[in-house]
Amino acid sequence: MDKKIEFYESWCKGCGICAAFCPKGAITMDKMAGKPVFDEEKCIACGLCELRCPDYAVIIKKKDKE
Amino acid sequence: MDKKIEFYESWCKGCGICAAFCPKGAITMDKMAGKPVFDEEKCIACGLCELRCPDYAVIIKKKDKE
Amino acid sequence: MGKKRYEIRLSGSGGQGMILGGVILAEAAAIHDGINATQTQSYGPEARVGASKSEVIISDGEILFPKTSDLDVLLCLTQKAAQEYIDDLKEDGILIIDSYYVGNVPSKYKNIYKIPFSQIANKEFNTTLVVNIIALGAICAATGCVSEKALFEAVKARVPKGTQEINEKAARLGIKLVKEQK
Amino acid sequence: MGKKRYEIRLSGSGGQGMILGGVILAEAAAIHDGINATQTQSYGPEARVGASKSEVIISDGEILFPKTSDLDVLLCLTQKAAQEYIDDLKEDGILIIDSYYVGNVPSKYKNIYKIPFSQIANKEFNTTLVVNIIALGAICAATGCVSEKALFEAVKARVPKGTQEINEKAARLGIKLVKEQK
Amino acid sequence: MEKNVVHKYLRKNKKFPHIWCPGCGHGVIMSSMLRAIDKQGLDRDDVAVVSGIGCSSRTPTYVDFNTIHTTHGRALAFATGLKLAKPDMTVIVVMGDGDAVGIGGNHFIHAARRNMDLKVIVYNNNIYGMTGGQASPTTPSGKKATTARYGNIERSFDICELAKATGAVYVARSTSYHVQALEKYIHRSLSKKGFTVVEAMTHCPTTYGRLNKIKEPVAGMIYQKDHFIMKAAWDKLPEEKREGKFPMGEFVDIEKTDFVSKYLRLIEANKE
Amino acid sequence: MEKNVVHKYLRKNKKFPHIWCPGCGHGVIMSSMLRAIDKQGLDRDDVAVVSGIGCSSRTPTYVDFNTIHTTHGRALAFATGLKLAKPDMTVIVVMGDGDAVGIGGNHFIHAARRNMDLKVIVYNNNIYGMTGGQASPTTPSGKKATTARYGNIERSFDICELAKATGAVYVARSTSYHVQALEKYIHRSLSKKGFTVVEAMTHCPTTYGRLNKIKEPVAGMIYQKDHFIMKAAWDKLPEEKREGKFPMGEFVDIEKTDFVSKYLRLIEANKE
Amino acid sequence: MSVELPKLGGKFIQMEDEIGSMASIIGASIGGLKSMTATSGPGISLMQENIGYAVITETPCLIVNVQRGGPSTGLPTMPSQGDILQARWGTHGDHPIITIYPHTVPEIFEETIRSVELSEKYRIPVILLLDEVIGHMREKIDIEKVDKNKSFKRKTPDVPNEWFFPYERNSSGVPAFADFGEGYRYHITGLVHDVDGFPTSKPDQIDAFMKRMFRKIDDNLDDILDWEEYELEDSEYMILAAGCVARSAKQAIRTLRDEHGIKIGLLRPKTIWPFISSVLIDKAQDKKKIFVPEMNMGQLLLPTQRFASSICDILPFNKINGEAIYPHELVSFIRRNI
Amino acid sequence: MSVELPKLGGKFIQMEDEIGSMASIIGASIGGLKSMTATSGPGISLMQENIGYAVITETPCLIVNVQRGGPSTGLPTMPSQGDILQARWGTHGDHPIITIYPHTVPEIFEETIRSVELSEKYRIPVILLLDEVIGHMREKIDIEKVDKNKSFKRKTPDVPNEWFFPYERNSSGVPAFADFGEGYRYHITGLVHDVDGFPTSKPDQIDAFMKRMFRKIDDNLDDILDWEEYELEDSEYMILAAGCVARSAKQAIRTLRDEHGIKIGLLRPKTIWPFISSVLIDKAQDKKKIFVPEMNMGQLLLPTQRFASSICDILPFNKINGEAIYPHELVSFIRRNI
Ligand SMILES: Cc1ncc(C[n+]2csc(CCOP(=O)(O)OP(=O)(O)O)c2C)c(N)n1
Ligand SMILES: Cc1ncc(C[n+]2csc(CCOP(=O)(O)OP(=O)(O)O)c2C)c(N)n1
Ligand code: SF4
Ligand code: SF4
Ligand code: SF4
Ligand code: SF4
Ligand code: SF4
Ligand code: SF4
Ligand SMILES: [Mg+2]
Ligand SMILES: [Mg+2]
Repeated sequence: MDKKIEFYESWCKGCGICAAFCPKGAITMDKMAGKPVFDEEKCIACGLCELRCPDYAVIIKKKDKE
Repeated sequence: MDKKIEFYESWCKGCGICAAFCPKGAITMDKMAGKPVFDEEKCIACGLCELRCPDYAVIIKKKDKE
Repeated sequence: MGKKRYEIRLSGSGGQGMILGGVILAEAAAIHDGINATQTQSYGPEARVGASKSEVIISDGEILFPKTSDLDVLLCLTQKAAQEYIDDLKEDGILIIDSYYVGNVPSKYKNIYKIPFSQIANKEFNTTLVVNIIALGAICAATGCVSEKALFEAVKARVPKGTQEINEKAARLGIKLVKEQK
Repeated sequence: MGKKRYEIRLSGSGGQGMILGGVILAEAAAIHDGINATQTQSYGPEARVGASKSEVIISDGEILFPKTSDLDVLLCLTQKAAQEYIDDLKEDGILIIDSYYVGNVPSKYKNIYKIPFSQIANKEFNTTLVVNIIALGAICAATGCVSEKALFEAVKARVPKGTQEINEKAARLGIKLVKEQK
Repeated sequence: MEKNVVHKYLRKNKKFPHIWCPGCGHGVIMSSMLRAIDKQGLDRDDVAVVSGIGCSSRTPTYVDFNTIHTTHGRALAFATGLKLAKPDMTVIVVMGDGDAVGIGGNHFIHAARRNMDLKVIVYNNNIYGMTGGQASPTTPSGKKATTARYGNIERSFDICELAKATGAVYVARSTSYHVQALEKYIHRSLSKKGFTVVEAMTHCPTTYGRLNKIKEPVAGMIYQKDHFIMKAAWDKLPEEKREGKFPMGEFVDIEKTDFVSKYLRLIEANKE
Repeated sequence: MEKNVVHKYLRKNKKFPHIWCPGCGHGVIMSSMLRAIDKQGLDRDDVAVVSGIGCSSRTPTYVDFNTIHTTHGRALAFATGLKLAKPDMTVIVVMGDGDAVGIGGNHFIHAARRNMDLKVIVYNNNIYGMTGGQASPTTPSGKKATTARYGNIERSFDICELAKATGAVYVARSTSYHVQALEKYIHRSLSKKGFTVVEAMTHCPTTYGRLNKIKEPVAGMIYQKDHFIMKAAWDKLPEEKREGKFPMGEFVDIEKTDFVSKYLRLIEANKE
Repeated sequence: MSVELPKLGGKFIQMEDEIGSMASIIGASIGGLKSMTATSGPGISLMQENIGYAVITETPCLIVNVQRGGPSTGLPTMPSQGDILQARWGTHGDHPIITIYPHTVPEIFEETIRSVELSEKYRIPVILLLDEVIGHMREKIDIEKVDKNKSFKRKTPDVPNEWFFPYERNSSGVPAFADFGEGYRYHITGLVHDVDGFPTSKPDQIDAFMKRMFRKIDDNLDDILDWEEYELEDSEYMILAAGCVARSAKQAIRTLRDEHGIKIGLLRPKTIWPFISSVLIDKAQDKKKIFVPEMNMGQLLLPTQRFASSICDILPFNKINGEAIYPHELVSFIRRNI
Repeated sequence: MSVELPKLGGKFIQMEDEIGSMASIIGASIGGLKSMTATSGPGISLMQENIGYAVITETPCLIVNVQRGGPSTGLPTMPSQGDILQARWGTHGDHPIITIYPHTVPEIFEETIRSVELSEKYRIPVILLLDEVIGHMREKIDIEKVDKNKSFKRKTPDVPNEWFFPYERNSSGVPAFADFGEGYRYHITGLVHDVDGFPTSKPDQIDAFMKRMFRKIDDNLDDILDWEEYELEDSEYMILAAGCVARSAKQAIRTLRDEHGIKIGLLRPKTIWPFISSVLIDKAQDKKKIFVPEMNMGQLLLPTQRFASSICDILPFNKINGEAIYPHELVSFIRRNI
């Protein structure tokens, strides 16, 4: 699926919620930086990380929809 | 039945409740004076007038109980 | 009227319409006679059981202090009211009492009208509801503090529709009763 | 100490234990060294996200004004804290920074201790929880505002049971690190 | 010796008759309370009667216990402090409907939630009596009040439901007409530990009655007789027949540890 | 153009990230609300967001509507006045649990009773978050708070039950974990007229979490995932298995005329 | 109100308590309506928190307080002037406020209109303080004399949304008020805020905000203050009194002048807060003594002493027994003390 | 408190709001306990109604108010002295009250004890007013210095039940307090009451009650008032300040004396209500100027002007930007103005 993951690092507070609940394990937390790292390959654009991010720092765009 | 009806006129405000709910019709209201008049004969000492008087102006004593 | 300031108190028991009476009297003066008047009354829970009173001050000048202190006229419809308030009446003031309920009054008062208002009301109108209006007629006649015309108009404006005629009659009766005693 | 009034601010991010650090420092002075000290901190929601600070004033005289105005010592564990607070430090004041996080500092300050507190804490103790205690050691050694003995006692009295030994070690390490730079 | 149980508990240094209007149901509720207290056999030194402000709240003035006439709506909060100070005292809280669930609604639901061991008696006349007849939260929809001249457009609270929903351990309703049941429920509540509520429906000839054409005290009581139905019968009543009728009886009677008992245990466990 | 619906409604003149702690559930609730508003297709000039005081009550600052940050516990009373003045405005009231049913409990039950057309969203973190963790009326028994260090000895309120008992026309509960259901319920409430309540359970790592050993945001959400059960399943659950679990879903969904509509009719009928 | 308002399309609601009443009139004002509430005694204490909210958010509204005697439940329906200083200082935190104190029923009518006007004009809650004596009295109002065409609309923004600052610092000190729903989506908060309406903790912004809040009142005293001078022209002595006590004072002055030849007059503040300090200072100059009769233990006395004690002697006359002050009491007190 | 009180057998309860907190401490006090509550900002406004109840029922209790900036929500956790006059006048109806204002942490400790003592002794609520600066500060307390054996029991009745008048007019002006449950079954009400505790509307009884309520405080100013004089002996100038501003003032005085040779001292009321008027009048006599620095727009200034404006010049220094007053600001203000 064609998708785009937008991540606004300066809004992210590194809580780890996106990573914990990604159904595909497409997000891992960079321990040192305290920020998520997205694996575009694994991501299925379900949008759950966007929905649950308390800081609106992730946007998942499905390209096919546009 | 031996009984005694005590009535404290100065506490009575003449509301008519005692008379209205006496099961034996033993109480009538004196219209001019605005106070109840008790008919000892009819009274069965059920005590309801005492229970319902909002001004504690009636006491029914059953003599046999004393 | 010949007086600048006239202090009137109507007193009786709760339910005798003393407050409405005061309002009508004040309106007769202020609206219909075009002079000045104030009306006050006591409030609070105590007002419900004990004596009820209503005070009216009428003046052709400005009314400064709005409470009564030396009554020119006192109306008492019950003994309780008489006991409570009689001391506030000036020695040369006018006392109007319901002679059926009010017994003794201090002998110093000379201008007394004794009228059995409730009994008359019951007899003439078959209701005590108009006692206050008869009393207003009496006050009007006894004092001249408001004109008869103003009183009738004020009564008409305040009493429930349909009772205007009987109330005007009641007022007229009050006037007559006083004139008879004058 | 040679100074009557000594103003110290500990700053870092929320969760780095700046407040506890301030309390320990103040208690070291007031209880264990027997001189005077006050400790204040900022509260409010803002304190939770932004920079967190704690202020201690130590004096062998009476402490009158209890807020800092001219800092004698400033500890900064984050760049954000440094940015926010550095201007409050006197020109001849002592600046202690976490050299891993805090980059540039104004050149006018000459008395600077640069220590990578978090990294050292991680390396030596395998936790960053003791960063504040290492920093207290550093402040103690850099300024002499409290005695080493008082500091150890104050640390022991405040940290959770079972962690007293490791915290004393942390304090000693802080002292050592500064002495090496002196 | 006093002539009857009610006279026994009336204050000797107060002038009677009391201040309530002729035929006001409040007097009936007060005597029911006194008989219940007598039946429970409490030492009057160990009884406090706490009220808010309103006609109903004149009760404490007349009864020979430790009495407090507090501020409007806050009786339960005062009573909470008193109960904490005197865990063994029986603290009865009498309130009007406005007092209890109007301005005082928050204290009501929280005292219930906490299960404070307070014995609440709500004198419910469906109106603000003392201040001349403003609508209260229990004024039925459509009924009149000085602040609802066109008929009340608000839904009204069922105090018993509210008490039940928020945690009371005993909830019952009776009326000034059903005076024997009233006495029984109050007595029952006095014998329970925890937050108890007896809703005593009372007729108010002067304000509610005057505004809603039930002017005579007797008419008020007849209304109660005709419109209040025992819970058992009520439960069987088909929905369409319930209109205009109200259930009475005991609605809740459960056991739960009260706040102060829990607190005393906490003290016991942590005392130094 | 904004990147997504949430960003679309964020205030451009406010600095982000917001003030809430890292991982705080409040941010999730706010975005659910924004998506629901968007779905409902409201003109943002016709939307007001009114709050009390607390962490949750910081919401109005961030969203691009007509917003009011009122006093602690009083949001519903302010909103009531606003709604009377602007009957056509959608007035959303966001409150913390302390705000809504602690200090503000009386306004809550009365707004429900009156059926004021207000859309309530309670951010329930089971504690006073902003002031550092005092117990709230929803802190579960036994759990810790700064004012309940030995474990809370009070019973806690079920906000949905309270809303139901006092007259709300729509009542639902979801969590910051169950974010899709949350959005759905808020949307549903926006499309109803009358007093609606959505209780949004939110995890608070900083105070409730720290005191009750659920320090990590992720742990807070896992707790929600494990402990909240859809109503249908809950209803089938035997009593003994309910311990420690909570129902979520839609609890009330009824039709009743709201206060302002009734009032407008009253004006129509009596206008001179 | 509940009877009349619906007829005029107005709205009346009886809230669950006075806290809610105060909150709801603020909410209604934000929605663009003129709004008011009324209470007596305890209710006014409950309103204090939200009165402060109206002050800091600069939301116009009117609060009527018919004073009763005593603290707490006190003496319901008995007269007193116990809430004069509470009207000024009742809410926490330093703040300005306007309080108006009429002394006759027709004046209540006029001053209610003026109060609403001041409230809207300066975006500040106005307290209309009444005496029970007058609150429970009927008196003649010459409705013809009232200018019915007088109407005052609050100043609303005249710039597009994007350029609107809800708490701008303009020359008048009073920012325009955007009613909700008019397209200006802004934020209102009880926290100290900057010109954009958002909370601030920056000392210079706080200072600017707080100072403006005071300045908008201080700069407009000419418009806000009002008072009556009665027989003051040739007076050697002055009474300072407000509300119904001023009526007793006038009556007393009549007696003192007419029967005792004492040259005495009355200064009666109609606006009591802010206080008419400069008027007092001016009028006090040629007086021998100032008498301050009050139905309390001395409240208007305080600003009178503050501003005039270095000018002349000030004598309080206090009565707190639940009765009005009778003119004859004042007459004899004044005769004894000159 | 919630942690420590159970250990000592004391009771702590978190009420649903500040109205309830205030009510419950009164209830607890009636039950015989020493009781207190604490708040900051809005909470104190909510407590006002029941503070009045404590005054009129003469129930001892302690209210701690840590002031914050601004009216309403204002500036949480930022310092201000905005509630000084509210402490005096916050509740409706004329009334006396005691307010204590310490300036260091150890003094808070001592003054809390004194406040409770005064409250019990005079049967009056006492407000302990604190500055945020000091409320959120740690400072050394020499606990050894505190007299732990000092204990104060309220005066309880020493007559049998039948002869007990809960509000008797005795020579001290303070009637004995019968804790509930001790056999004195009496009535407590927020209505004005006579000696027997029952409501009255008789003018002479009202008058006697109200006057006694004021008299019990006025007659005991020697015991109630407390203040500190700092470097006042030889001073030509005087600062009048309370709370943490007094600490800035002391620091400023050090600088002014040591570096600029200005003879200046400080008068610091510890009891702020009732005001230390006679002390001020006395100390003001030989001063050239009095400076009144405050973190508000002028509140202590008012009584200062009232009592001393005919004696010497009074200069306010006001700061309301959420910051403390720095000593150097005072130094330069004073140097500019002498
Ligand atoms: C804070 C406050 N608000 C309002 C009042 C005025 N007030 C006195 S009694 C009352 C209502 C009484 O109604 P309710 O509690 O139902 O008692 P009732 O008189 O009907 O028995 C009100 C509003 C008050 N005393 N205090
Ligand atoms: C009248 C009043 N009392 C107390 C406070 C202090 N206060 C601010 S927020 C808050 C509690 C907030 O808890 P909650 O409503 O649950 O919101 P949360 O912060 O948890 O989201 C309190 C007690 C206040 N601002 N006003
Ligand atoms: S959920 Fe949001 S804030 Fe949290 S780590 Fe992921 S992107 Fe960052
Ligand atoms: S969109 Fe879904 S799959 Fe992709 S990263 Fe987010 S949660 Fe994982
Ligand atoms: S019920 Fe009592 S008060 Fe009423 S008429 Fe009978 S005796 Fe009198
Ligand atoms: S006791 Fe019974 S029967 Fe006798 S008068 Fe009373 S009510 Fe009637
Ligand atoms: S007003 Fe009603 S409730 Fe009050 S005393 Fe009169 S009848 Fe009873
Ligand atoms: S304290 Fe709790 S509720 Fe408040 S912002 Fe932090 S995590 Fe969220
Ligand atoms: Mg009622
Ligand atoms: Mg919360």
